[in-house]
Amino acid sequence: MAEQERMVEAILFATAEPITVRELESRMPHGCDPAEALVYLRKRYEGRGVQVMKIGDAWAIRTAADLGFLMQKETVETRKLSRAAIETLAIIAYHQPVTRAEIEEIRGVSVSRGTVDQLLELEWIRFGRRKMTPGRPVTFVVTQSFLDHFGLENARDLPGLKELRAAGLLENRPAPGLSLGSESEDEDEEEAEGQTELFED
Amino acid sequence: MAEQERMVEAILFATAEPITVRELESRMPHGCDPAEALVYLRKRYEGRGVQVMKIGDAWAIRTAADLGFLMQKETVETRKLSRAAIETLAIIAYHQPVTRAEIEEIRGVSVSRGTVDQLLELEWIRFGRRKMTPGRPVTFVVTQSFLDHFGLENARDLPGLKELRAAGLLENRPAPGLSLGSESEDEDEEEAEGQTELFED
Amino acid sequence: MADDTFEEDTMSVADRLAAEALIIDVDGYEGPLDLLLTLSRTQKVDLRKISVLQLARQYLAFVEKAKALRLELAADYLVMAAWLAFLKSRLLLPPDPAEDGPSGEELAAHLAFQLERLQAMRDAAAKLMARDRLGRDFFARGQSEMVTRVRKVTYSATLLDLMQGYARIRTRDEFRPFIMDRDAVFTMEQALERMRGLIGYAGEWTDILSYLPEGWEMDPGKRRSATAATFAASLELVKEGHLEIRQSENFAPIQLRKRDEPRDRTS
Repeated sequence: MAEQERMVEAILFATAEPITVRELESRMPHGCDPAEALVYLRKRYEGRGVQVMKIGDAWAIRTAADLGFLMQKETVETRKLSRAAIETLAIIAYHQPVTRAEIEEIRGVSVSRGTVDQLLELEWIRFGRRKMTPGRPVTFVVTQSFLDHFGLENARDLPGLKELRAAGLLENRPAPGLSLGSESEDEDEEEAEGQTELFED
Repeated sequence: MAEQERMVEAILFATAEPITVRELESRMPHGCDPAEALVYLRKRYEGRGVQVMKIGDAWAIRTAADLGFLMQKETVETRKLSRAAIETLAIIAYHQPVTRAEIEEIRGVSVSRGTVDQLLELEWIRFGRRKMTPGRPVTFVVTQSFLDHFGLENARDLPGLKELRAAGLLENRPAPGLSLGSESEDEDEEEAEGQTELFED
Repeated sequence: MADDTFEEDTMSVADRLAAEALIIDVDGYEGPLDLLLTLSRTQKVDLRKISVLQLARQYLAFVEKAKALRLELAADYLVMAAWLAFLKSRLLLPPDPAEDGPSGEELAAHLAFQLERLQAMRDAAAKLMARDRLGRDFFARGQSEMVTRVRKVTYSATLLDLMQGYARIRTRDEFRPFIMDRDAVFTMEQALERMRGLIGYAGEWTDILSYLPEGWEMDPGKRRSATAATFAASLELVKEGHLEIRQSENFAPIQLRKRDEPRDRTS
């Protein structure tokens, strides 16, 4: 196992991208158990300058967050996201899988194409399965890069998720009786579908 | 010092280039001693999957030399054996032990070195005894892995000409008057194969 | 209505200033819900305890002010104003038992829910963005090593390949020059030749299918080819005046008969 731990260590150190257990397995000699080796390795790096982090179903080594001040040189300037983009991202993360119409219902305004495109381009969101509702609208979900960027092990670790759920704020509660702007909804869904087609090619 | 070691570890991990002690010093808080921290850090990584290495007068973390093989990804591709190789193999199987000159006589074309090498590499043929004829030429025979691959108990299990004919693998066509040069043969048959494919659709 | 005016008059100077500041910022709002959320903050209570009636009044006052200042309000602000006016009336009037549909309370509760949810999402977004982030607070490996791809090729061949290969060599003496392997094609020339030999016996109307060559009836590919060739050959023979051909209706059997006297060219 010590040897397998060394191998996992070497592979994780060598790449910037998170690596899945399956990929580790395929690169290590036959019969290795990278999942177990990862448990040991993660423990070994506890409290050190770099950490073994789980990101979705993949693993990566990242510097400890408290040492960020040493890294001004490595800091990458990310494009500032608009408020609309940030809110849309949060809604997708907390409500996923979520349709464009649902995002619009929560924000109370239509979601511009540019906002979604920006998040797709950052690879923080991607298309999920279509909803089994009329029109079969496409949904959005967050990606592994999103988890990686925000240092989340999985989407269940989102801050305050439990409280929001307990407060019923993540429920999809339809408006009683008359629904506001139901005509525009259809249009939006069509637009969303148009986009998927673009992306599915 | 433990804290300084953490800092050096994080910086070495995150920088794109090997980094000098002077540079480390300039990035760490005032009064740190990166040279000493490096000594500890280097020791800590002794025998691990990655090593703290000195490159010129700079420092970097690198994969342990014995784990270099992990940095390769193997992809397996299956290809069909060339016609020349199949024919050569068939002749060896049916006529073993057989010399290169004999193979060439049967095939009517010279056998390229590459073809024989390929079959040797696949371990489907090996050298047999030398023939007791002038020049004592080397012979080829098929191997156990050949038998394993083709599901044969021994080479005598190969179907004979009669059986091939019965199986429709040999077609009896009246010999045409003119006999074409053996070099152009390959071309023609290949074309014929191409044509059949067109018509079988 | 009198109630409204009264309320507006009791607005403090600070509230009025705040309301005016809101109007000046109207472009800064992301739609009516965003504006409502901002207005609700002036109530200085927990969103769950918000007075939707009061909020509706605030919003309607806002729209009135915007009108007075001749500010162009987008259509959705006006739609919301109309809806809030309706909501207000539902909340104030005693419920009409004859009327169905959701009660004013239900509508108000849903609006409160929407506001609370939007606020919750904003808080969540802020928390998310405040997290330690890759490339800002923590970092990935700087010198990633290239993973080289090693391509391993395995060759495959089957016993059939082998036997066919051997068969190919052993039949080399019987080598034939290249001809197209069109086993399943019956040519019109072949059909013509066959028909010429047979039409002498066709005194009565006979189905064209009975002229198909032997051994070509079963395999669909062969049958198709033979049928087409036989039909083309028949037409040719009709043209030459040796045959008569008829078909009672679409897709009915096509029948042939020998033509004894030479055909009248003018017909």
